[in-house]
Amino acid sequence: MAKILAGVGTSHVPAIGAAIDLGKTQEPYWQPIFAGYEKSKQWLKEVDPDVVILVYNDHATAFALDVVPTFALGIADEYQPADEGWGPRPVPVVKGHSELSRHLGTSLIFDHFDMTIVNEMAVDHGLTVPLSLMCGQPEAWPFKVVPLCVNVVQYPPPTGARCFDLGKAIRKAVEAFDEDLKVVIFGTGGMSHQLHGERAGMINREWDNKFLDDLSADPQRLTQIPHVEYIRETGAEGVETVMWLIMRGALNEQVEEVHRHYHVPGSNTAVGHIILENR
Amino acid sequence: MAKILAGVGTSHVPAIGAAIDLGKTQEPYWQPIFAGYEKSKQWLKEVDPDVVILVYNDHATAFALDVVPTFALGIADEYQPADEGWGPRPVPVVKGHSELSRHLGTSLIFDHFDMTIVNEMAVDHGLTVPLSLMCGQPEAWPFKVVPLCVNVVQYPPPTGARCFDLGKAIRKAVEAFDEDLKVVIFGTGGMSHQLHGERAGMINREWDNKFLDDLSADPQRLTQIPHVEYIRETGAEGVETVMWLIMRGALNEQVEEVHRHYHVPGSNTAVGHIILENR
Amino acid sequence: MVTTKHDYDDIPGTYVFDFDKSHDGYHLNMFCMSLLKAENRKAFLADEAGYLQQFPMTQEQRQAVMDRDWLRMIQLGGNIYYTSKIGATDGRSFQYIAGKMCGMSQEDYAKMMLNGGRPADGNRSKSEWEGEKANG
Amino acid sequence: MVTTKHDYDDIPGTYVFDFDKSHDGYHLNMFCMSLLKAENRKAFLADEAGYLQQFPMTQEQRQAVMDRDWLRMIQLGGNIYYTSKIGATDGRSFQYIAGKMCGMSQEDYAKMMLNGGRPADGNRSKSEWEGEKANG
Ligand SMILES: [Fe+3]
Ligand SMILES: [Fe+3]
Repeated sequence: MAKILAGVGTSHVPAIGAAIDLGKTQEPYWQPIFAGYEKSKQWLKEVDPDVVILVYNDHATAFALDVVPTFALGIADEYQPADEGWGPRPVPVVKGHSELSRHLGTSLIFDHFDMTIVNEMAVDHGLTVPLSLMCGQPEAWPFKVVPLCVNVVQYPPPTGARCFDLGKAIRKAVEAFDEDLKVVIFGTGGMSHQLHGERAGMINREWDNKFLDDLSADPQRLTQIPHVEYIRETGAEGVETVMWLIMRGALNEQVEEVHRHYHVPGSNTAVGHIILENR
Repeated sequence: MAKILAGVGTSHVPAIGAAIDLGKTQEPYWQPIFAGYEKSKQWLKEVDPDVVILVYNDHATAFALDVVPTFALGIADEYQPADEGWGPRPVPVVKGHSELSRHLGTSLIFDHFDMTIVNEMAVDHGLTVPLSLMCGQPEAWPFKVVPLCVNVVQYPPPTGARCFDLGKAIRKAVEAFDEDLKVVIFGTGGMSHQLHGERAGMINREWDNKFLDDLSADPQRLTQIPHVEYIRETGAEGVETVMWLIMRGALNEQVEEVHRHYHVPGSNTAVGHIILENR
Repeated sequence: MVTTKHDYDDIPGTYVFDFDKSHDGYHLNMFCMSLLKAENRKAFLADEAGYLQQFPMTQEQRQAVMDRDWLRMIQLGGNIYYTSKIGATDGRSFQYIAGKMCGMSQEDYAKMMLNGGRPADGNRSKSEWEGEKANG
Repeated sequence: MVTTKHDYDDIPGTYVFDFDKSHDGYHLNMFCMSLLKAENRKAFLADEAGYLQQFPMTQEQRQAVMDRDWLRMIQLGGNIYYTSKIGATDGRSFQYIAGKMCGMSQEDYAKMMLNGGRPADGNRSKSEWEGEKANG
């Protein structure tokens, strides 16, 4: 039987990907960000998952405004790193676990989640930066990926409660999958960021850290945070942190926080990161 | 306040569109099909809706297999009739009610329906044939349209229960819209059809008519019909009749059947049609 | 490859287009989708084998297309809403294709439909078909 | 046009990209999307006004693009993930655009970020901004 062992929350700032690709990780600006992922890389090597379910959002790359799915689940055998305007990132192709994806898609639709099913899609920094942060620069990614792409660009994104429930349904589906697989789920995006308007650059360290605290202490509170609070307190684009609740919903009620990292700035945003193990 | 007055169920066979466009409606093969819509055209003129919410499916036209949304809601100002391979149907452009659509989209996402939002989309026979059947060949369609496109091509479609609940959420949203609008909702597609394989051409008149009976008599039973029963009893593509349950869910518990029409064959399928008024 | 059992496996002469079929037939169906454009239809008819090489389909799928083996296309992951675009390119009616898939001439198929279609009785499960043909 | 009130209307310096904004900014944003391709970036830079004519945007939107008025683009329905593609086409960093939108030089903006970013205190509601500038 497949089993979800742990959840990872992490920002997916594009500039972090550029810093890695250009070999700048030891520069003074970037070093403190990457230092916070050293333990995580080791941890992930030890857990050695077969599959990562990677919750992220696309940033005007694979999807434009013509068709905007709330939840898009990839069921392909592989996903090419996208050309976001200056050539694709020099990272390995992302191998899918199509059988698990198809099983998830069927199970979720019967559980009344109105999934958009994607047979072919390029993946942008939202998906590949978390892989780089957690795995470094390997020849090939050390696990297969099930991409779950969430709309957080065109308001309204799904509510926190809906995201949490989707996580629960994902867990149920994974546990019904008839193959021994070690699965880790990533929730990505956030934390504080306002990327536009006269309020650009807003950061709310206190709010972000309370959110990180309550991922283990009181996730139910987090599911009740309305979008307007994310926007007001952490910036308009900070609402994408809602994706972490899909990750959290897929874990046990009780989890252990085994690592946390928080740093400002990562370009225009706060960089937040957490690892939660089921116990 | 906007209000849903009635629901219409109808097949959307492409050959019916061709028969209209080629002026064949009085030919012996087609005449009995169109005769069943004479009363309907009159009825619709009398109801004179401002907006029709048109539930249909796309048939490998606007959507292919790369990205398959379960529920796609159009929020555009207009929708062009699609070129399905032999030029667009010679019918008027479909004018949207963008404000109502946007209101519906927001309300549905907050009500935990994971809508795909569509800003631009061509509409195929699934949407335009019901318009032709119900309105004939006017210079311009006499109402605005909110298109709701449902995946029934790639299994699994949404369940009947989910469709019914979506109908209820649509009704709630319509009734909260701050403008006096008369709204009618169409559920289209079906009834019996198996379009592929060695069992092509299967028709189940008895099952179809029981379904039509229970739209007013026992809609709850219909919401519990599993996909396998639609497929077994009415043909693999007959499962698209599930879309009628979105229409039914948007109506009162008690409805009056004011018209029914059933004819075999319409090309490869049964042609079913019903009009239900709220009371 | 995990082989899942489905509640619809027992239905005869029916190939439910689920995610497994969609996965296997993806490039075959996307080839069909390309035929929505007139210039592609022309290019396909002018050089079928060459045109099909653009799509990473299996050779078996390409052969089924060139043979116009409508049933085989479905068995190999084709979806009828897609494969019927090949029929349209050939100028064939949908009833022609439907007839071919169930081993009937277009005339016999059309007659069956005029007589009320293929009955559900006798066509609900594979056991009803064992040793006999589809009940038309 | 129905004007709806939103719970986020009171947040200062913030243009929530809701369906109304998305509707009004659709063609502006789809123009930006076209800049993902190198040949389109080249064509745009070679003849901005001509290139923009391909897209059914408002003249005001076209002018905001040609003026590189980053804040105005947002006010006219642009989304930052889209309009930043114009910045990338110009070879400008994201921080340059961000600074422009809040009336700061790139250097000052970068310094603000290094010092922990713009605080939430004083920037939560429009009433806090009345009569004064954004609290940076
Ligand atoms: Fe993001
Ligand atoms: Fe249909």
